[in-house]
Amino acid sequence: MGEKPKLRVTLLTGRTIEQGVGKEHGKSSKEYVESVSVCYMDPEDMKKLGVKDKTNIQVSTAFGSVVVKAQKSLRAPHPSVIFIPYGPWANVIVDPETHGIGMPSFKGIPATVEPAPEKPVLGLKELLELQFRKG
Amino acid sequence: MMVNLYPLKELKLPIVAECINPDIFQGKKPAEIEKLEVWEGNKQKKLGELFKAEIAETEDASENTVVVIHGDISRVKRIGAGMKNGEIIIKGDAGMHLGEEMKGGKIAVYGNVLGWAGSMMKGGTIEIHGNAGDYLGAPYRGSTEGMKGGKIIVHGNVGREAGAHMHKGIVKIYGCAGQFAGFRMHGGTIYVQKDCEARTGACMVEGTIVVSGRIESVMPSFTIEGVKKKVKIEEGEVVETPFYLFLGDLTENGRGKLYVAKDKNPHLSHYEKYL
Amino acid sequence: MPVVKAVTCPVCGSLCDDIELTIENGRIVKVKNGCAMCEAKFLGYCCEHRVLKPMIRKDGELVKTSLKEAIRRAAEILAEANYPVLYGWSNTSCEATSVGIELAEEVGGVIDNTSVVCHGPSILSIQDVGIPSCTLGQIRHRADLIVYWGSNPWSAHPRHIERYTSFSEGRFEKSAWRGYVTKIKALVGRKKIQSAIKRLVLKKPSQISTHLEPTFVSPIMRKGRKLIVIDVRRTKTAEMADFFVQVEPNKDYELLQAFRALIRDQELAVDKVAGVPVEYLEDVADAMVSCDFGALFFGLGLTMSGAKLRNIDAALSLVRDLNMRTKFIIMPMRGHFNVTGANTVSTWQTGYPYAVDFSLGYPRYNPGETSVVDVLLRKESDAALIVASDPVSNFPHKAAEHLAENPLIVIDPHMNVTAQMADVLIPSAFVGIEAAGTAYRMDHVPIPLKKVVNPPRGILPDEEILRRILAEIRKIKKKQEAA
Amino acid sequence: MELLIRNGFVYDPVNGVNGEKMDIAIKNGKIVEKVNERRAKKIDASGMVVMPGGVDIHSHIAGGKVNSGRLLRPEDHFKDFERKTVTTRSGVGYSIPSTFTTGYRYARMGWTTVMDPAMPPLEAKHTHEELSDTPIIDKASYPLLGDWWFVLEYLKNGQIEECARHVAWMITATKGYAIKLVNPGGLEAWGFGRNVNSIDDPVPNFGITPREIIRGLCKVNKLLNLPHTIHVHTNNLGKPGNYVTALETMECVEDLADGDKPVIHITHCQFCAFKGDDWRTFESGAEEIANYVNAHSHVTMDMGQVIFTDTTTMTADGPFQYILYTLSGNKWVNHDVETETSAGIVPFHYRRKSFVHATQWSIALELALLIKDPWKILMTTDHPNGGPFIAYPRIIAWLMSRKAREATLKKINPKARSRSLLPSIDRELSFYEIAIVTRAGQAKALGLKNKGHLGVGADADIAIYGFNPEEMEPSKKYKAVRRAFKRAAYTIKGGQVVVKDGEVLKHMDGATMWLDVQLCEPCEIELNEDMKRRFKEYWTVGYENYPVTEDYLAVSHPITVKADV
Repeated sequence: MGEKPKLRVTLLTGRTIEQGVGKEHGKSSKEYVESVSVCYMDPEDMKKLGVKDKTNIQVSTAFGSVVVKAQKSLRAPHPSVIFIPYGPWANVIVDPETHGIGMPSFKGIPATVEPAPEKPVLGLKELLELQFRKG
Repeated sequence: MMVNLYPLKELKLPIVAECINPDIFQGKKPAEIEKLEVWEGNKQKKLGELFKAEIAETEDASENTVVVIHGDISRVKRIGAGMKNGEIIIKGDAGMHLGEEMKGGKIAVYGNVLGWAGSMMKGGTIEIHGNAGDYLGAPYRGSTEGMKGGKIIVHGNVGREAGAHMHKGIVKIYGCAGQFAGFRMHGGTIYVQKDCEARTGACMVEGTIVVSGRIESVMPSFTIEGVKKKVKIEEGEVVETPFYLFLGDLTENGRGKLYVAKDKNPHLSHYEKYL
Repeated sequence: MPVVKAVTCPVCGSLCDDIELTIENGRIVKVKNGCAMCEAKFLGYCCEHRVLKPMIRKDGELVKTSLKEAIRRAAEILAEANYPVLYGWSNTSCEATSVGIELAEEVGGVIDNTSVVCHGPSILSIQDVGIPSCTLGQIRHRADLIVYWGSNPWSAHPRHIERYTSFSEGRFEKSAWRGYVTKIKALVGRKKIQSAIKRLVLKKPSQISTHLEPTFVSPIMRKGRKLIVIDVRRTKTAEMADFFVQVEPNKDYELLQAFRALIRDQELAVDKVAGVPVEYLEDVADAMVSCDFGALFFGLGLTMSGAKLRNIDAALSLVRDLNMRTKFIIMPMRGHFNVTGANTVSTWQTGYPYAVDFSLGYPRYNPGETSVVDVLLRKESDAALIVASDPVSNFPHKAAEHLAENPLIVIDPHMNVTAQMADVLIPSAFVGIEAAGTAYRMDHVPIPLKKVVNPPRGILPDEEILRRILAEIRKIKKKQEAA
Repeated sequence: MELLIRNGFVYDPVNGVNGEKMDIAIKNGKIVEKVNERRAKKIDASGMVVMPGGVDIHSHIAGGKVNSGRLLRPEDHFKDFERKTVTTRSGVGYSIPSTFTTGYRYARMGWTTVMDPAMPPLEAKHTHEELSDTPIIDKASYPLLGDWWFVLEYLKNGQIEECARHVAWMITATKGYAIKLVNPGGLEAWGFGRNVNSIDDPVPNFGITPREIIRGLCKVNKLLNLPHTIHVHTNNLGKPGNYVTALETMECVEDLADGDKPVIHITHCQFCAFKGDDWRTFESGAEEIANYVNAHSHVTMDMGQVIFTDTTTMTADGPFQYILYTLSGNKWVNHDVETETSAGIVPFHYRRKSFVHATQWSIALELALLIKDPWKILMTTDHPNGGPFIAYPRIIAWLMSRKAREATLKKINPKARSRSLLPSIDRELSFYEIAIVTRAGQAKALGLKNKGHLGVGADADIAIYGFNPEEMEPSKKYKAVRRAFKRAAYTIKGGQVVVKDGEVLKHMDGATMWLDVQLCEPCEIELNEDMKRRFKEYWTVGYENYPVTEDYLAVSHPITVKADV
């Protein structure tokens, strides 16, 4: 396990038009789920890690860890910067600290990425059940 | 006199209790103290519903009223707000707005405190033996009325914007400071013994910040002025080690002084070429 | 088939009010003039994820119930609470928010809207610095320099550029569309143009180029509009720009302060700021100083990272300082269609734009203390009402956890993630489609929202549901007082 | 509901009643000849002053600008709050109170009608939403029209009647009450960061001068038969030497006067009565202004009194607010509105010890006391620009008592004191004159037929103050005057007792008054077609979504006006 490649990156979360459109279809819709359980990466970074487009990766921060699908970024180059759309998957790993202003840190969080071919991307229901007692 | 306060239960809701103030307690009997009004969540309560008050007459007949609170009161806000005399000792963690607009007297906390401790302070001393939250000594939202006097000592770390808008007084931090220590400072002194996150002294106009540890970065809108052999923090406290002296913030035409220990900050050595 | 014109789109803060909807058998079948998100909303709002019956949690499961019962239960939860939070409000009408504030006052709760996790930091810095701004038409007519900083209108506000900025046609400034097309043509040829046009989600290109022939000749020499994009990634908006500045993540503050120093003609003692060579910054600063009318739009790229609110402090100060040299304005790119309205109503009724705490019987405000995420992180609340929002899928896990532990009332048209955690779920009508009301555009212009179709049977607008809950709470309180 | 107010000392200048002890009868919200004495609810007003409810011709209480001021300044109101009670909503106060608090605080002082003087037409809905949330008082708002592109273009082309039709449309579409001009021409210039410097300085890009705009809209106002005159915030406001501009502004419409009927209202005149070349040579121009006004009958004005306090300045005069920002270094909001107007906000602290501020304080009082006819000079603070409206009782005391003025004079900047004209003025206003400057004159200038008096048929808006003029001399007991006006013994609105002993008894909606300007019908249709065609070019909001519909008004009170075009 020790040899598994790991990349130190900066995590951004944010809006995408796919997420925006998916949201209007409803939060349980396939469109929405697929649009927010992904991680956009610089192709060079993917090469370094040895992950292919649409394969599973694990993203971890000081606040949690989540499995999402890697996706080649069309906005490269942005080495060592990864992007996950707003949503329940991103929330597992964002920094809740508000620094006394009410706003958690949704962007610019130190994170690590590693390939996770053996781990599944959880569906919405599973993800919520894992996190909350209700649902 | 000495007043001991013991929380009667684990406090979960936010509590506003500006009545916990030596000036108000002075000369009152426990039953009178317990009748003072506080808010627990959205319900008005008597202090006695949350705390048991006991008075221990002290030997020395000085007029000083000392309030000792035993236990975690991190949910209790505005303790000692506006106090002028006396002393508060908190044996546990304390809530937000501790000593807000304090004018005199002393507060000591043997634990951590949340945000806005010493906010808008004008006089007196606050000593925190644990960590302090964000906006230590800073003004209320939208206001530029920062610390106008007094002294805050923190033995642990502090959050963001410590000493923002400070005009006078001193803040000593023996741990690390978060971003924007001394933001828009107009006077007074901030001393950070350990490390500082970025943007220390941003938009400062006057005043002094001394960083003895590592500083993440110096703002591009500061210029280097020289290297000093030692820096005086206050009467009787001098740090004897070489410091870079930066002036800023240029964006505000400021002449604030930012001293950064040379040995701890080799990443700033490139500034020396400008000397 | 009836066509409804001048419909306001209830999606983003641009609040385009030129949408045409074709209605057939009480359903919207065609959307004209809208962007992809607008179409998705008007055509897809009535999908299978719609909640059609009020629900209550019994033995851990959500089960259907009557509206009356759901309202009674919701009122009980709020009336009993010692520190309830009432959150959401950005995707509903001002009228609903107004009732929400009355409700919060009645139950002594904390009322907060979604700006707390988007442009709340912007508001905090406006309270420190102020803000030189204007309405969007002013930019259309006059701006010859547009800057988008940490904001990607292509994704979040698709028609912003076309309606209000670079590609809009004004009295003193003409659209830069032609220049953009020429540039693309030179770069990549015809095929890419088509896709570029598609990407912009605009009207047909022919319509654009002939759109609005100028009826008056500008006495000002047209210098042509310039577009600058500053971001951590080369976004789609960045591809359209005349200048693109790629800033290192979390370093926007340094860059902004560097610009502030540069426009004061001060020398920087560094070669690079935030990864950008100073010479390049000097060029951009020059463009800012020498324009006739500049406009800086900023997004969550600034509010959420690094210096957070102080990024905005610096941006506001930069633009304020630029007014010593020329005309310059700045505007936050507000996300949800009525987040500005939620702030506006809250401000006129309570004095404060969000994070208002009524627990002491009067409005108190201190984000960081009275803001919903902090209240949840400190586990202070003991009940929650969520209206037209989905905090469980937007808040950090730790905050969402306490929300799910609270007795939770959700008013929403959809079975969103928060709704799945609800103890009381009351379905509502879509404001701007099935219910009328007022919304405020990102530049504070109030625009009416239309009711174009009927909601499903038995479904009420947020405003009405909230009124009923409020009435029920007052009844409960009267009973308690009598007892 | 019948109500009988007995035995008060009644001051009703419109009807010539000067402190006579008499009864006032009320039925169904109106003042009537008499009521059934047995059935009517009785209020014993013996030993008290009875006046019509206060009227405020110029007070920024609602709309985008006011609300930006609230948002800008949490530090202004966090210590001045009002708790929720069984009858009233909670809120915050100080210089820019929240809407509920605004209504209550006016009512507590016995004011019942307030005019918001600056409504950007594009954001008129916002103004009306706030007015509807301002309880108890009746209100109205003036759309800002002096820099509207339509006005500039039509006046440039000499098309007065076309201009009038469009102004009529706009007033009705925005549910407005009067034509407001702010730094005419200067606000359009501010769109590119410039200004105009005199009434003959051409407006960039439009080839028209402020003089032409002022004269043009004055003519339009007459063509439309509007109840109020044009309401003018002059060019060069807030700049030393600007009393000349104020004089020129009044002179430029002298020839348009109809007999004794005023044709122009110069608002917050203190701010445009500055003499001197710069801030060092700054001095009062009140005497020159007063001399002019005393010799002419076509002008009314209001004071714009400065109060020594921390307040929030806000006007549509964008360039002026920018200057105020550069002078003070305080935070600054600017908000330009496409094709129409602008706005600016700067917090400001007026200090007794400042030469300029103390002189400003003196100027407003000099104006009020040197202008002989109280019907021409009305009491305002230009809330919140000179200070919050809750300072009215202090101003009343200064006007009524030389002693009160001296007490303040003692505390102000010595240079300002030595130059002040106040020590040379003995005049002390009577309750009768106070009733004119605070209600009767205000209502008359506004053309509000049912307000500001207690004659039969008037709205039963009445204030009763606990001060006995038989027992006390207001000039000596000015502190008692202040107390009496601070908390009315009773405020009656529309025949209902809403305040007793300074406490609000009732949360009720007041009406929003607006002008339904009726043109010849064919013109109206043509106008609409024309407007539609040009709407897209000028604004970013569609024609259909622009007008304020009546449902934005909690209580709509249209006033029909028949125009001559």
